[in-house]
Amino acid sequence: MKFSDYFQVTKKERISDSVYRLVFRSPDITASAKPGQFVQIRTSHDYFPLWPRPFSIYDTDLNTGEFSIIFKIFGCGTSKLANLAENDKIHILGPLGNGFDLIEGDKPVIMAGGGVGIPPLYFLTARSIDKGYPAENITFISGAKTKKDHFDDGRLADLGINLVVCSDDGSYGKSGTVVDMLENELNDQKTVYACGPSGMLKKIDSLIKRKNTAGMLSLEALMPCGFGICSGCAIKTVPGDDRGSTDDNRDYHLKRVCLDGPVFKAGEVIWR
Amino acid sequence: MKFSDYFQVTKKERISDSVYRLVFRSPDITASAKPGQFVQIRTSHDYFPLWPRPFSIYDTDLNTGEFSIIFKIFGCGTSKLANLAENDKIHILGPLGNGFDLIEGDKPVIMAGGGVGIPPLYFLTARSIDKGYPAENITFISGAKTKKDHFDDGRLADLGINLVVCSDDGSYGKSGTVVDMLENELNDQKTVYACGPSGMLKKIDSLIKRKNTAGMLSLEALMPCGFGICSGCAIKTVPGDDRGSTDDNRDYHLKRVCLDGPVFKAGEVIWR
Amino acid sequence: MSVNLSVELAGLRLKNPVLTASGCFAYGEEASEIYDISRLGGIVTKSLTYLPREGHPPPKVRETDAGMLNAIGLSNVGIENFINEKLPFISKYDTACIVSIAGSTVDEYERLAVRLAEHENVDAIEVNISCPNVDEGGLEFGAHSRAAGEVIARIRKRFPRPVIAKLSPNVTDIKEIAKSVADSGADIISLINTLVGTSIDIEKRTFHLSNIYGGLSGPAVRPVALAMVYKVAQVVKIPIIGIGGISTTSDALEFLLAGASAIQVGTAMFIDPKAPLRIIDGLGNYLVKHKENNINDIIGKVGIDEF
Amino acid sequence: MSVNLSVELAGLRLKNPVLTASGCFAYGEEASEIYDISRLGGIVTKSLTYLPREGHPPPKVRETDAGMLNAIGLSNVGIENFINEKLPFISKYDTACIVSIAGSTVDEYERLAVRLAEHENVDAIEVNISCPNVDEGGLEFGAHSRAAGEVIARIRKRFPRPVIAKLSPNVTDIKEIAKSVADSGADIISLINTLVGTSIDIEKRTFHLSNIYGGLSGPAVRPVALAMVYKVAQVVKIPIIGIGGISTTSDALEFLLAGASAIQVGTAMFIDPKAPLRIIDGLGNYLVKHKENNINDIIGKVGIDEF
Ligand SMILES: Cc1cc2nc3c(=O)[nH]c(=O)nc-3n(C[C@H](O)[C@H](O)[C@H](O)COP(=O)(O)OP(=O)(O)OC[C@H]3O[C@@H](n4cnc5c(N)ncnc54)[C@H](O)[C@@H]3O)c2cc1C
Ligand SMILES: Cc1cc2nc3c(=O)[nH]c(=O)nc-3n(C[C@H](O)[C@H](O)[C@H](O)COP(=O)(O)OP(=O)(O)OC[C@H]3O[C@@H](n4cnc5c(N)ncnc54)[C@H](O)[C@@H]3O)c2cc1C
Ligand SMILES: Cc1cc2nc3c(=O)[nH]c(=O)nc-3n(C[C@H](O)[C@H](O)[C@H](O)COP(=O)(O)O)c2cc1C
Ligand SMILES: Cc1cc2nc3c(=O)[nH]c(=O)nc-3n(C[C@H](O)[C@H](O)[C@H](O)COP(=O)(O)O)c2cc1C
Ligand code: FES
Ligand code: FES
Repeated sequence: MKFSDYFQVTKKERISDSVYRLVFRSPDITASAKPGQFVQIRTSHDYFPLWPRPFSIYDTDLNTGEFSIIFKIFGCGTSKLANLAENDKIHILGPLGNGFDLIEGDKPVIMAGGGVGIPPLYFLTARSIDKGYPAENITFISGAKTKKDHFDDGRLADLGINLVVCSDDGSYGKSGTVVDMLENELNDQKTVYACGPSGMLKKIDSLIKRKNTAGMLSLEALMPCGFGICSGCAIKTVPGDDRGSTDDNRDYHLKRVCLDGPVFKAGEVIWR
Repeated sequence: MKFSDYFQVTKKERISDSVYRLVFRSPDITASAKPGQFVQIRTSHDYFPLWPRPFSIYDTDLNTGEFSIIFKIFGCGTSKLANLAENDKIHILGPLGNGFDLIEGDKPVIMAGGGVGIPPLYFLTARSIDKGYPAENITFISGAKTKKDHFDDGRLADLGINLVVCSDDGSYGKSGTVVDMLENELNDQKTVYACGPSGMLKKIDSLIKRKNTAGMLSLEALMPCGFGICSGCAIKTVPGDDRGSTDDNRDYHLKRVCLDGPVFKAGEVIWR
Repeated sequence: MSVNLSVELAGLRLKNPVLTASGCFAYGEEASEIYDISRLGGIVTKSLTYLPREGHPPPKVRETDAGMLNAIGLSNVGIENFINEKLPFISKYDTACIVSIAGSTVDEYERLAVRLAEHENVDAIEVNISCPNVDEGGLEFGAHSRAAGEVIARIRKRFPRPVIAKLSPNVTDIKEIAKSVADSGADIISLINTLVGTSIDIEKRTFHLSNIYGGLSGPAVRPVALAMVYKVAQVVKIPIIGIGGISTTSDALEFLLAGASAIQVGTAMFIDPKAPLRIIDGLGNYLVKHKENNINDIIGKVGIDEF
Repeated sequence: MSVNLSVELAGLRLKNPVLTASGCFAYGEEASEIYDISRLGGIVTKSLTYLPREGHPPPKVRETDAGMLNAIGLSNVGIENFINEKLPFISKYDTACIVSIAGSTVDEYERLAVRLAEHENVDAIEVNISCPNVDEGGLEFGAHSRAAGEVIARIRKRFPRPVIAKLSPNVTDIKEIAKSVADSGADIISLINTLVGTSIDIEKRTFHLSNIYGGLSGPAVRPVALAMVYKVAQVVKIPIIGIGGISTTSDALEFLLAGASAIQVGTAMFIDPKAPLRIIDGLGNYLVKHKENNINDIIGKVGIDEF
């Protein structure tokens, strides 16, 4: 079940120069939201922009029926989102996407989050710990280009995990990219959960291969609909043997990031 | 000379439910503005709405270099205008249109303003009095559909003129339309200055004819450009004898409300 | 006051005149997770080819001012998978099932029609003729009245229920194409498909779409679509389905007044999956407000003012 | 770093590639009250007919989503008034003067060209072929390659300086029309003119425009215009002027990259009369930012990515 309606902004919080946190009240979405899932938010009443915009669910509060997102001002849609005031109502569709399965057992894992990729990994981390996964087995790499657009609202530090903060220019935490940090931390005993820009994920995908371990990657894409009806967000994946003959026999199999993803297995995606 | 640039909102004032007053700082526009002239305001940064919107200049303050408009929330553009905050900058083009000549001598006149037509007539009245025209010779009919959208911010009452306030439903001032009031007040000794919706102006035009006196009418029209380049605002007027042969020999001569108007002589317009 | 929203187009009964446009509703499963799709007047499926298709590589879509470009390239599951996996699902719902078909040759169109004829629960076929005609060097079937008519005539012979010819707007004279498909036996005409467009990334200096060209849709194209619907309504007697930028009740009413007996919602589905439901409710409210009780009474009722 | 923005199209020298579009700048007087129009690469006048025209009755314009409809109906002062009253004014400014002409017959076009040939300060003629051809029952000259070619050929013989053929986008195959006018001697091709559209007042149940149909322009049509410019650039060798929804520097760059040697600003003039100036400055800044110094180096430089 997915919900499409106008929901109320119950809280607005500024995390850094261009990063905000918004809390919405929607018992339905909140109750069914899973880490790694996202919502489509219509950022304006007119057609600028035309499409709603996808944002990962950052956290949920089952008691209040509220869920939140953290977003960075990027262009036209996120700018309008930043102009929202508490109590405004806005059109949201969700929860969307496959999401992550909670982490079980006690095999060590590494979270690799770049900028807008951090919120879903925080959600996954927090819920997995709630369900009994040992916090100390989680290494969380939280990266950003520079201090002014980091996504850290302090909660990660409270999880008792092994937190590695970095920024490309060293203005916040260690100096280096998420991939640099992962390079040091990763070994074949650790499973990777990564979310961020395609460029970063592509590198991480091959890194996972090289270190021969497993991983789950959560992708970004332009999303006209967000729930699977337009095929606009499709990406190339390695065709399964099961695929029958096609009309245009392409060397790839298309999957929809919004519905078949946004979480894909390492090695599944054919990168550009 | 016309000025096209971003100007600052220096004051925002709410006059009634759906009516606001905005003050802008623009020494250039302020210095050259004439009663009956207007400005084109771009109400949004994107293309909703696409065209700027025309608003009569309500008043000017040569000392501060500020001018103001009074507007009623109508649709998409005026709604966005109402969301402006003091110190915001907005794109304005002006002053535009022919405007009125100040009233001279002491022959009695009647101002007939309906809703959005009141601001330019206030400006004309105030300036004419400044220049020595006897206030007591001015009858000013200020009408609105109903109380909640009247344009009266109290200034008219301070001019020492003979003020007649009315509303169609009687919820504000006398009960009746501007035309009803004019019917009673008008005689062949009085010149009419009217501004308001086309329907009202059409009636007033024939009333002026019937009472065989003179008058100036300030019209409204949809205005893509506001300064004469698109011909979009053209209205039918009685062709002068001077018109040479045309290709499509129409029985009308088109004039641009934005440049040849918005003020036209009574009897000049061919009404729909 | 109860109002009648049901319409009948050449025997195709719709509980209301609001359909979803091809390629903007997939095969119905996804939307059914948001609301009861039985409320829709009908569903038009993604265009089906005989074999499954992956379609064009990404990027496939781009936003434009009040519109969007798409170069999906007819990604679809193919007719057999549709009949086995998708059709049974749609058939569970009480809404008209209109199957869109697309071919590279007249034969492919014909084979598709033959397969669908066997299935009673396919209420109508919508023929997407905005496809490259392989036999004629990739020229669109919809670009020329002869080719367009030929496809329709062949399908008409093979499919016992209503055949809808969906026209391409990228033509010099839409009236000529409309007359041709009507003469060739089309029961209904739907229009418009997308306008050819493109956009360029000025930093990368490449096209945004892998296919260079895409189909423009959304509010931006509505005035063009409305003009074509009105033009076609002046020259054919068969019912018309209006498509193009319809996002609100007022948009839908413009098309009905211009002569469309039903409308399809495409791009607006992405902005608000419930857009069709809002339009259905809105049409009822409009009738009530105007003290009318039958949607059929307003179809084609636009007048020409005296100016 | 100083950058070169000047371009030359078939002998037509422009200090920068930014022109104003016909019908969106009248004859230059109004804009000259806002800024020094010498800064413009050039001016294209409102289309002139032989005799003055009042044009269609109001309402003539309507806003649409990110666009507008106009049915001005070629209101213009006529060729003689233009030559006597308007041309002398434009000639005072150091900017290219391009005169747009429109006829109801091939003869009218020819007579207009003859009159303008006499005036050295008319730098070029832009031939608006999106006009009803009275000899052929009102069909647009621009709708068919033969008629389009004929008009251009006749004008070409009579006018010694560059002849610009302005194409209508309401055609099935823009490449065919482009080739025809190029073969007929057009020195330059400009496109697009407006797309045919309409809109309806759902309360009054009448059309918003007295003429029923209007021409759609503005940001909404940009993707269609850009696609047509790129298509034409692939088939003709003569320079192209891009038109259609250009409002910002980035819009202008898309057209230059697609193969246009210059661009025209139309509807955007209404939103911001200084739009062309902002674009001229923006083009310079873009070059500086990309460490380039000549606008000619980016014309047609859009590449095709590997996907
Ligand atoms: C599943 C998913 C989850 C996301 N979660 C978050 C989140 O939790 N927090 C957050 O801040 N952001 C998140 N994003 C990214 C967010 O959706 C974009 O930043 C947003 O859509 C930008 O919209 P805009 O209108 O502000 O920018 P636009 O004006 O649309 O973008 C400006 C430019 O950036 C490009 N662009 C925009 N969005 C994308 C994209 N998604 N991929 C590639 N290029 C793009 C466009 O091509 C355009 O040229 C997520 C994206 C996806 C797909
Ligand atoms: C010379 C001039 C001076 C004006 N001065 C003032 C003023 O001082 N104060 C003030 O409040 N208003 C004034 N107006 C009217 C004002 O410009 C309109 O109210 C405004 O343009 C409405 O814009 P909108 O986007 O809010 O409404 P829209 O959404 O544009 O309009 C909604 C509907 O109203 C119709 N409409 C909008 N504007 C007009 C119009 N001008 N004529 C006819 N129909 C129209 C449209 O067709 C549309 O269907 C003036 C108009 C003119 C021409
Ligand atoms: C993403 C997308 C995919 C489409 N796929 C098809 C298709 O497979 N077959 C078809 O006939 N039309 C297809 N269309 C065209 C639509 O059905 C519709 O004709 C067009 O988009 C105009 O309507 P709209 O503006 O409401 O979207 C597609 C449109 C979009 C946006
Ligand atoms: C109000 C208006 C009047 C126009 N008049 C003419 C004209 O007389 N001759 C002509 O060739 N094009 C005319 N056009 C078309 C424009 O020159 C231009 O080709 C078209 O509007 C697309 O560009 P744009 O989107 O930048 O406006 C007119 C356009 C508008 C909006
Ligand atoms: S965004 Fe539409 S299918 Fe994924
Ligand atoms: S509004 Fe453009 S000429 Fe008057």
